[in-house]
Amino acid sequence: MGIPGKWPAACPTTNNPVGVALTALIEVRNVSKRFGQVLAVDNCSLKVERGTITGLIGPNGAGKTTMFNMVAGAFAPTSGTIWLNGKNVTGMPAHELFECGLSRTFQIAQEFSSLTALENLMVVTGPRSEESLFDACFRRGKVVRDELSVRRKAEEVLKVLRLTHVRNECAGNLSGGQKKLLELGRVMMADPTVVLLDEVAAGVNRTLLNDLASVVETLNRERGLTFFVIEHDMDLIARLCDPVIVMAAGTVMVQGPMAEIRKNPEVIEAYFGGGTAMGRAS
Amino acid sequence: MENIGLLSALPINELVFFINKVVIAGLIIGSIYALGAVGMTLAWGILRFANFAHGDLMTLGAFIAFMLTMAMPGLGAYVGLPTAFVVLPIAMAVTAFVTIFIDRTFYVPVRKTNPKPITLVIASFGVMLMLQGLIRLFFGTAPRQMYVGPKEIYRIPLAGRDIVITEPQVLLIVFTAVAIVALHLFLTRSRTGKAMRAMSDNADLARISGIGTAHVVRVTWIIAGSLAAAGGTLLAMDVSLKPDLSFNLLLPIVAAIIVGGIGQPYGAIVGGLIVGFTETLAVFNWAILLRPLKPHMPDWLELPASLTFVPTEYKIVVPFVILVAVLIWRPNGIFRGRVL
Amino acid sequence: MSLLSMRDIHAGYGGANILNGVSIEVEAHEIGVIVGPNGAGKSTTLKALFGLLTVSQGSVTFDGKDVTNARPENLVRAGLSFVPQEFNVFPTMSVRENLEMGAYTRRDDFRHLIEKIFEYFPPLREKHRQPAGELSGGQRQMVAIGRALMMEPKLLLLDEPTAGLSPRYMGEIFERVIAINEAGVGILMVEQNARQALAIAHKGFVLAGGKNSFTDTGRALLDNPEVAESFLGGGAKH
Amino acid sequence: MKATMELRTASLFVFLAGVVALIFIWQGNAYALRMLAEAGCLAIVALGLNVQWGYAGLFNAGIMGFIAIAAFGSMLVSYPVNPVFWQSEAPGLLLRMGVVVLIGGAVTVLLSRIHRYGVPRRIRTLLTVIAALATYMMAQNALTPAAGIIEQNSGFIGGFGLPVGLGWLVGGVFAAVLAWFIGRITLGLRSDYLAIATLGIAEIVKAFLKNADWLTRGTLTVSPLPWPVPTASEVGFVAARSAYLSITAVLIVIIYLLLQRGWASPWGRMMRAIRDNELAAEAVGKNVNRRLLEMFVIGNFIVGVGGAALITFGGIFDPSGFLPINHTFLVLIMVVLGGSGNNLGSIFGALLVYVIWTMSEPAALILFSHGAGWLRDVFGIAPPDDLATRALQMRVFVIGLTIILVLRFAPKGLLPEKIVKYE
Repeated sequence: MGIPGKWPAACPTTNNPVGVALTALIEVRNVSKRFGQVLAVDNCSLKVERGTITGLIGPNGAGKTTMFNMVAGAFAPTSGTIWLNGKNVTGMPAHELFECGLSRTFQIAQEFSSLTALENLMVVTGPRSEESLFDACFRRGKVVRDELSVRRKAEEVLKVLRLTHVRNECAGNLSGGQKKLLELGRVMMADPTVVLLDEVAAGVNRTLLNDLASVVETLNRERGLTFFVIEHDMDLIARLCDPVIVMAAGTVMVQGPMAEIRKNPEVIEAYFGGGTAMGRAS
Repeated sequence: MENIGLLSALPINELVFFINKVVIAGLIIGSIYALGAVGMTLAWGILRFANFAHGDLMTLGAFIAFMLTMAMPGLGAYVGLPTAFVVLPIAMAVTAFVTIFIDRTFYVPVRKTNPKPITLVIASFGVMLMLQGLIRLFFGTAPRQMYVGPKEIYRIPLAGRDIVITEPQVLLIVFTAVAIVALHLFLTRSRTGKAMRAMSDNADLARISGIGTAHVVRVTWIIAGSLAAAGGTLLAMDVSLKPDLSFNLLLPIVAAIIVGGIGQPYGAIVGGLIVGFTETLAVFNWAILLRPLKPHMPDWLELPASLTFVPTEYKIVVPFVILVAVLIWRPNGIFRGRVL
Repeated sequence: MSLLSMRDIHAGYGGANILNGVSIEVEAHEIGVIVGPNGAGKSTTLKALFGLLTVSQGSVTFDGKDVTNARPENLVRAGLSFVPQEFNVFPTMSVRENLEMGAYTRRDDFRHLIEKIFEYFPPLREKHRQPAGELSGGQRQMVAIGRALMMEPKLLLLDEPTAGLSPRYMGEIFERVIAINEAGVGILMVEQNARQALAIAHKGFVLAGGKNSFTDTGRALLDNPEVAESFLGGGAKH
Repeated sequence: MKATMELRTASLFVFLAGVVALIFIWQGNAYALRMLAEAGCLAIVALGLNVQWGYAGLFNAGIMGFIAIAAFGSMLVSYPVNPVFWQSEAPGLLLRMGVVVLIGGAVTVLLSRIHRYGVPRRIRTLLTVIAALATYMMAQNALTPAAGIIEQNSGFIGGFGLPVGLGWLVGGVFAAVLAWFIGRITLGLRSDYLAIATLGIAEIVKAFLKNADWLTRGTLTVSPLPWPVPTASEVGFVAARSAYLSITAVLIVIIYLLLQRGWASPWGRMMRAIRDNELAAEAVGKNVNRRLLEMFVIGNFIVGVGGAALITFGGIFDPSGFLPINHTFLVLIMVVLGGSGNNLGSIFGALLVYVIWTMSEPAALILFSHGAGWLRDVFGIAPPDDLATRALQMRVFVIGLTIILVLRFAPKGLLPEKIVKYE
């Protein structure tokens, strides 16, 4: 299953102090995030190694969504630094992170409703967004060439995701599952170095979940694409992710393969509801 | 009253000039903006859209009061008040009814297609144009006087100089104060008043507490319409009645709402006064105040004839600058209204 | 005949169904608790019961009447009251006004009820003039529960009442829930904090993947190790 | 689906052509040509608004302000030179004021950046505000003497006597620069805030043009504005107006073709994507705020060119002649009725609405005179004397009603946005 060619990454150069180990693709160092009095993330550090599918789990209120959104550039941390590919990307907005090769999907699929499925993919024109009205009007040749390559790539991605039959359908009218697949298609169009998957299983039936998981596995295996997955569905985490990072009360509790995590009494207790057992004579 | 003690020390002429030109003028225009803003902010908070036709509701109310005054010119004489003020309650009631009619026939159908909020704003532009068209159609465009007889002018002597305030201005200030107290009591004591504040705070929670939205929306429009009519009429009594009386009120009123925080009635009142006073201060000629200091000043610093922040014809700039400043630094206003 | 019985409920947010056959039974004066891993459909079950989303299959009967897909306003009159997890107070209104809004549908004098709420939640008494938005998380939750109690419901629905609270308030909220239940109000509570919730539950319902996985008394579920492990998946379904 | 769309467009335009032909017959060529020429200019303005509203979803309620500043720019460039002004020392004073504004502005911008070098934000804001006020006061002091001299002896600074076409372009640039400033302030805000901000700026621009007598002769108006084609006095109304109409027609065709190319190109696709979902657009690498600003500037450049053409056709630059109803809301209804997001729809909307707008005047007059006659005969009530002016107001009501009807029954407009499909 051939995946279309790769565009050169074009990340804005930021300072990278010498001596930083370049193994980890994403590195979060002593990051904290405070919303008013609530300390959602408390001096937390974690790494996402290159080529892995790293899972991030934890009970509600553990701070995993806040951590995920900070890595995805939704908002900046109160303190601490975030590194992508050896570059300090702390507080960098999402569209610049995209140019550094970071793509993301959303828990509730975000599609361009009045554009067709094909155009939803063709919006992704590669790392640097250089569309201009001047080119469209006066440099027809360049535009036609670019359009052709983007369109061919989009058609291939639609074929891989078995969405070709809805290529001219407005994205707004697609089913929930098709919208999720389309979003994954946008990620494939961007040829990123790392993909952040935000609760990909939310509101998706079993068969479609199987398709999504197999696409992720194929991209990881064939293209060495790194994934950072935040998820509630433990079975999907078990199938896809190694290692799995467990967050609780704003910091990383433990990290390791899912089989170990599942048996770790501390993790079970964190999920099952820690704090003093406030029993009652039944 | 000869000048003795403290009074003689103060530069009387300048102080009285300041009181007339800033304190009274600011209070007058501030009250008008407050009356206009309170109604609009309640509707904005509860129905989640800016009703740009609110300005023309004020003009409509003024014209209804004008018609009633022409019909019964002598009415005021019995009570010793200008007729326009006596017929005000009727004008307020009629305008409130018209407001509900507008909502039902124009806003509800558009709202049925559950559009983006901006579509309702465009609909309110449509209603604004219809109102402007009808008002000019029935009343023509010539300015008119709300007063049958002469306007009474009160002079309060203060050490040889007079503080000047006309009767409609006194009525305006009194009416605004009464309206604010009445609204406060309504919003804090009555069941519907509290339900309105609840709807403005959290519409979903209000619904599952069993609060009927239709009833609350109807009362909101009644308050918005009647206060608009009051504001329009009192302004027309102070200056004169023109069809585009209220189009240039729109910007200051919206500025007042955003300063106070959307959906916050108290914020709108304070916001109205802030915009009113800032406007009068910006066009006030400070050079006059500096004149008594002239002897003590070094002569190289020649005192320009007029030293105003903004020339009077640019008065409209002031609310716009306030609006933009608030939107950038404190978008939800001083009373923590919602950023819609 | 149980106070509330939800049988084989299928429901969702328009897209794929999240609930695929959930059944819940709660007797009068009982504390029922719904627990389970995230995305198991806990909150969706409460929202389906309270008419905040449409039930595509299955039936809901409350106090002997069929209330499937009834509107929230009518359920409020039937004696069912719901406390959402977030945005559950009127922030600019005072504590007392929040409680009064709870009794909006009542025509009789409810001042004695407000006194009763202050007995359940003493900290609210001296803060009754303060806008609810300025209170701490725990106190805000008390106001939200108080508002719901003003309707003297037969069954009180609580959606994760202790979410985001400090341990001190968590314990206090659980104690209050017991006191309210002992005064005769049925409770159906969705809880993240499974251990503490099951400890006070007469009946516990563990959900997974939108279906019932375990149903038993609170104590029995606590003693069964399989229940805790099921929170981390691994197909411990029977 | 595609076929019915073509048929619908064709039939609508045929219907419109029929109506215009009727008007030619009824009102005579000169009147009809004037109407068409003005409708043509407004079509360009509508295309400009469609770029902002249809492409990017930006609701601009201050079209009047952009038309006014563009008309001023075009008048400044194309009006003949005023020799008296250039001999007096006024240009020197104006230059001095310009220098003061430049230095003051630079200092203010610099101060607003110092928070990056460790200066706390609160002090930074205070200093910036003080610097801005100081610059404003100094500029005011430098301007008043200059304005005084100009007004006394040379009336106003006059123009540069350059060709009218250049005037229109410069007018468009003026509008674009104004759009850049407002966009920087308000684009981060919600759409109804942008509506309020643009509504405000339009009134401010009008107030400025009305009172800066040294610049625009204010209420004394500037006329005759030079035409790009021989004027009516030289070749008669019909020929002059048809020549003017042909120029606007050419402009419309050029702008339409360029915008159509943009619509289906990567640039157009990106804009539609941003309009649909800013969050997702940001996530696929589009700098949303910069692009929205770009759209706001391009859109208002086209509005400026169209506005300059409209006012030049009128021949008089009269600042108090700019009315929100005629310039902002009329154009808004053209785009909303025509079909936002569809350039052909905007052109059609412009022609149709302007026909309704102009025709409702004679129609209302006839209606009212009959009505008044009937009233007098049956009830003996004398009609009000200013009947004619009042009949005009009927148009304002009709336009308001049309907005509501369109929003209710054809929210997507008569020619809705075409979904770009690839066979």
